[in-house]
Amino acid sequence: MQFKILPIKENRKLNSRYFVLKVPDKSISAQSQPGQFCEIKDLESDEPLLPRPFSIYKVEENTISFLIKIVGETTRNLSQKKTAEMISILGPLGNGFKIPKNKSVLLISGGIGYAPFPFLKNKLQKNGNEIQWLHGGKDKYDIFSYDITNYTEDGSIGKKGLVTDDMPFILGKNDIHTVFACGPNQMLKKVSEICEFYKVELQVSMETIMACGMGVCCGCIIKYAENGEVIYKKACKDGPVFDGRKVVWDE
Amino acid sequence: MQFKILPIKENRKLNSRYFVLKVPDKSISAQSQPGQFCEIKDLESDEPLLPRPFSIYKVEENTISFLIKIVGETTRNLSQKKTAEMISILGPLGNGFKIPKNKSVLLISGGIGYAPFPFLKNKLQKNGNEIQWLHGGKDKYDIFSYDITNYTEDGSIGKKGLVTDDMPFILGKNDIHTVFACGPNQMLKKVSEICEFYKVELQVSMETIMACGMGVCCGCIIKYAENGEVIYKKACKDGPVFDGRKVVWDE
Amino acid sequence: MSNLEIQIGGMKWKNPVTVASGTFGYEYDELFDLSQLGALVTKTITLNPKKGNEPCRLAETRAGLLNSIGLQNPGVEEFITEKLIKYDKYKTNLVVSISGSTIDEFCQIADKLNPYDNIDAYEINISCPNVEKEGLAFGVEAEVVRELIAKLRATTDKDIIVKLTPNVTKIEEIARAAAESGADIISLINTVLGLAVDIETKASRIKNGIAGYSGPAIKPIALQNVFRVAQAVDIPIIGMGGICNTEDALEFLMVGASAVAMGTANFSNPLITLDIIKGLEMYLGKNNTNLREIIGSFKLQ
Amino acid sequence: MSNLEIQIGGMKWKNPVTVASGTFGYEYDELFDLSQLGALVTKTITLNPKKGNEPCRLAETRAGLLNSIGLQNPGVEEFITEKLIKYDKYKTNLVVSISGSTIDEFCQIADKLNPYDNIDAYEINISCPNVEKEGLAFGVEAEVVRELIAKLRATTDKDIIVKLTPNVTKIEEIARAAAESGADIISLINTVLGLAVDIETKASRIKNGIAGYSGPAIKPIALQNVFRVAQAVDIPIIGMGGICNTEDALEFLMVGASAVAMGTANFSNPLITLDIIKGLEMYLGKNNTNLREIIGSFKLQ
Ligand SMILES: Cc1cc2nc3c(=O)[nH]c(=O)nc-3n(C[C@H](O)[C@H](O)[C@H](O)COP(=O)(O)OP(=O)(O)OC[C@H]3O[C@@H](n4cnc5c(N)ncnc54)[C@H](O)[C@@H]3O)c2cc1C
Ligand SMILES: Cc1cc2nc3c(=O)[nH]c(=O)nc-3n(C[C@H](O)[C@H](O)[C@H](O)COP(=O)(O)OP(=O)(O)OC[C@H]3O[C@@H](n4cnc5c(N)ncnc54)[C@H](O)[C@@H]3O)c2cc1C
Ligand SMILES: Cc1cc2nc3c(=O)[nH]c(=O)nc-3n(C[C@H](O)[C@H](O)[C@H](O)COP(=O)(O)O)c2cc1C
Ligand SMILES: Cc1cc2nc3c(=O)[nH]c(=O)nc-3n(C[C@H](O)[C@H](O)[C@H](O)COP(=O)(O)O)c2cc1C
Ligand code: FES
Ligand code: FES
Repeated sequence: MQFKILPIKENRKLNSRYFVLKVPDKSISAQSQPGQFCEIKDLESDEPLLPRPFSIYKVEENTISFLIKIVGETTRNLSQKKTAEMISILGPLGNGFKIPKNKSVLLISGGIGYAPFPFLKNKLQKNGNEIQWLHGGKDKYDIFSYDITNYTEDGSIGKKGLVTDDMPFILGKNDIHTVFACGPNQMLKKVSEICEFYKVELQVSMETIMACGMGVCCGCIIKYAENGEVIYKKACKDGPVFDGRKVVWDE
Repeated sequence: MQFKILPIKENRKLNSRYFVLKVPDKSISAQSQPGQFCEIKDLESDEPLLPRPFSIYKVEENTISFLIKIVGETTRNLSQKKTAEMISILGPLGNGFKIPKNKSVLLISGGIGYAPFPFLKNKLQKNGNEIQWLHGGKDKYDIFSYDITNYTEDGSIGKKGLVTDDMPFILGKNDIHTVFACGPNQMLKKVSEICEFYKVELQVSMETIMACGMGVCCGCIIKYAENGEVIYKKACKDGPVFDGRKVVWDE
Repeated sequence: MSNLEIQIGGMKWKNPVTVASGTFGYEYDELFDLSQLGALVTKTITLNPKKGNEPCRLAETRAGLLNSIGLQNPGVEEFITEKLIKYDKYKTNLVVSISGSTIDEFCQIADKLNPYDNIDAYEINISCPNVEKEGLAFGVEAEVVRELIAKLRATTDKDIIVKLTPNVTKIEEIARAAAESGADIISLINTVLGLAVDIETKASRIKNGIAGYSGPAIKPIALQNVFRVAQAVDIPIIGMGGICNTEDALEFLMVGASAVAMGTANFSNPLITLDIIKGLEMYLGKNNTNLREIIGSFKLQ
Repeated sequence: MSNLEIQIGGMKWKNPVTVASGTFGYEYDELFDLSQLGALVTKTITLNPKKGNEPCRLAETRAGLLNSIGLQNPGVEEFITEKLIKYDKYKTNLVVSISGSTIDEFCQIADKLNPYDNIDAYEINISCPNVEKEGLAFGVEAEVVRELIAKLRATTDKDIIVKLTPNVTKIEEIARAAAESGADIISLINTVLGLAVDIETKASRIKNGIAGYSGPAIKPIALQNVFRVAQAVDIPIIGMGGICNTEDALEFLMVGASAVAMGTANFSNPLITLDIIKGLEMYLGKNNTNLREIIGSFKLQ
């Protein structure tokens, strides 16, 4: 884990909703695993006070990048950052995905849940896994790649429907060892029900509001069922990747 | 008095310290007198909370403008405003200068104290007054015009010294009816002592921290001596122009 | 158009939006028709004229404002002869804020104001942190509040609004004392005690020392206090403290305020009260609801 | 280089900079050598393990943070076996923050920790707003504080730091009770009670309801309280509440704190403590002064 103040190397707008922030880095990347994240703070504005967690999207030679959705103040500010403006980065944080070897795996992403998967896919491939990837969104603006199976609610691209629609079929037909999922809680809950039914391992990446990002403040709790008891896990340290079948999905 | 949300028409940088902000306006200008001011707020940032008072610098056809010195957060933000960005303006506020007729008058300005005087000079001329104007600053960056007598502390432009250095001489030699002064408190205090000695009328424009700008909150008090008693005057409503010989100059 | 009308104490307000004492006056008349507000609240008036505190009286801090005006006002006599008449033309409720340093002073002021029918209510400012001995307001003790409000109640039929300070351990006790002794309405919060240091001069940025803290920074504190008071008493509440926009106002209504007041926000935007009236109207329309459903709709857990 | 060393209670600190309980742990070790701090303060430990409150536990507001962690901690036994040893390697003072819901609980914890020599002081957290009955901390009553500290004093020679809540009418009384009953040091402020409403769900943004408010928004409140306590007692003070930079730290030292602690600011910048140590050094050098001249140099008027 490192804390660095780095200049923006590239800020690429994908559409009105998403952008990719790239910063020069070797050392954080070198330590990073898919599913880990960094806490990023815009150094030009005092507010918000807290840095914000973003999954590591891509690790390339000499750079690390983040795929970001504009939802509030920090993400709006970051979307307007220009090359050479400074941000702070704390990371890598969290546990990251466990990578199986030579298995069939299924990736399910919804919206910005796409972010940690390119890095994950890379590692999965290196470990000889066979990968299917379903991605879903509201509309075409939520679609990032044509090389995967896309679903949109409005049918503007890919199949019309939810990313979970075909999951039972796929899990029923194929010998999937692990499902990896990232996206809105509702989607994750649905995915976990399906995986529970088909008794397939599930690794989900969870989102919560965080402060320290390193397991100190106990602010980022996820409810988790273990041995018939609900316990609290720290999303930033015990997670953000959890066994999706044990996460307690409140309404 | 009006409250308006207006786009920047022009933001002209004079040097690293000063800029002129111009907005389209007819109605505030139409009501304005020299020495009056407006409260301006940058609408793009929540902070500072309070708008800031700025003297009316120039009233031209269809525009009103402000000469601003960068000293803190608001002035820094305003200095970076681009054409068409919005600010709010409340004004005109305050009493303004009393304009004599067909007299000899002396203008003394220090640094940003220059701001209210171009508008004042205009009105003074229209009323047949004969005007001498001494302006002082730390260095050449505090100098705005070569048509007046300039003093700089470092001698980089004009006479080396303080703007008050030659005042006794001028007041002793000439039949000055009124002195108008605007600048740092130390300068105003000195000016008031000289005017007191020569028994010349003195109108000073005072600066204080303000909130409402319209006489409501009682936040902007100036200490004033009247009938042997120290009373409190509201800089925003009773001022900002006061009889400089009655202002109580705390250290 | 949604109906924003509320009944609060003995008054009918055309909307639940008013102003915080000391931050608003008829001077705003030049900018808009003050009759549009649910009520007008005057700056606090005392028995005798008050010169107020030495300047500097204001200091801005992050998301907040410190002030120590020291209740500068012309005293009740001049208020009656010079100011009261200026409020006559507004077709809305008039609340006169009053303060004293003894119970008797409060009663004397009320006695002088009672004959004026255009006054609908008194706001009893027992919370200004700047003038009472030890810097603490005398509104920090429930028993004193009880005695004060009972005495005032006996002098007047006008609505009595008791304005509470947040600078106490158990605000519920003060609120209950006010309600039980005859207050019609509670308003809160007054400013929070605060201090800012000028590290150059090693002195307070406010000449008088400790000051009153207001603005967005105190909003969570205000909401917390309004909620607790709403749980403790049955009389209506006017909520304030850092309200800057319609969403803020809704938070206060939800935790139990029947009306809201803007203070510091008037300085940032002198039309903020109108903006919030419009905002509330739009919110109610859009959500197809009414004020009664909103007020107190917050559930703690 | 300026000498930042201070004597505080029975401890020597290499500089007057520490961390606020609950916001910092040995996890920061990965980022810098924690031995550089004047002292380390642990998260609050209770007798038995505490699961803490239901999420959501955090909500950011303008210039502030609301939290309701609910003192989640493994309990004193596990703290001793698992955590205490991790602090061994740091060449600085170790302060263990402890809390209980009865006086006896506090004493039991101290009894268990007393044998460990690497603990230099206890910080007695009587101010956490989240766990005590009625939402009020039991540190709001001077008599209870007096009894608690007297009992604890009898059990230990380690320094006793009493951490005060600002959510009281007269903080001086609590501070005096602590000092008179044997506290060596006072620390303040703990969080201010606050609430934020999610207007969509009409529920608290923090699941547990009323929460603790920290960050820059509370700085004027903290300064005001530190100043008042510094006037009331002679024992040293550790000041905290919204400190974000060297200037903020200087404000606290000037109003009478002998040392400062950063809480929420650690989240914005995990190296903030080092930045402030460097900043203080530079300030003292530049102004050719020393800590003794700065501490308490503020004049109220
Ligand atoms: C481990 C982790 C990895 C993440 N990875 C990415 C990523 O790769 N790309 C990306 O765009 N976003 C990611 N997020 C979500 C991202 O952190 C939030 O979108 C961001 O914090 C919003 O900040 P803001 O200031 O723009 O919005 P705010 O104004 O703070 O919030 C806007 C809305 O988002 C909600 N929100 C705020 N913070 C979070 C949070 N941490 N988790 C969930 N909801 C939140 C708020 O409640 C509010 O409704 C991740 C979150 C976590 C915990
Ligand atoms: C009637 C009046 C007319 C003015 N006319 C002009 C003008 O034409 N051009 C111009 O550049 N400035 C003018 N000023 C001063 C201007 O208002 C301040 O420079 C401005 O408020 C600083 O805001 P800021 O946020 O940039 O700085 P801040 O960060 O608020 O303050 C920076 C420094 O300036 C001091 N300061 C803040 N506000 C004031 C104030 N109102 N008066 C004096 N000192 C203050 C602060 O104490 C601090 O030391 C005028 C002030 C008044 C009262
Ligand atoms: C400049 C100023 C003057 C004030 N004067 C008074 C007053 O005279 N009487 C009073 O009861 N409250 C007074 N207050 C407190 C406000 O009425 C209000 O309770 C407080 O500011 C919190 O609201 P806000 O955050 O919206 O400003 C004053 C506040 C400010 C900022
Ligand atoms: C997330 C969080 C957890 C905290 N936990 C504790 C705690 O366990 N014990 C305690 O005494 N104070 C706790 N506090 C209070 C801080 O120690 C500190 O008193 C307060 O936050 C004010 O300082 P700040 O504004 O610098 O954060 C906590 C504060 C925060 C923000
Ligand atoms: S964010 Fe602090 S423990 Fe997870
Ligand atoms: S600024 Fe409010 S009275 Fe002058």
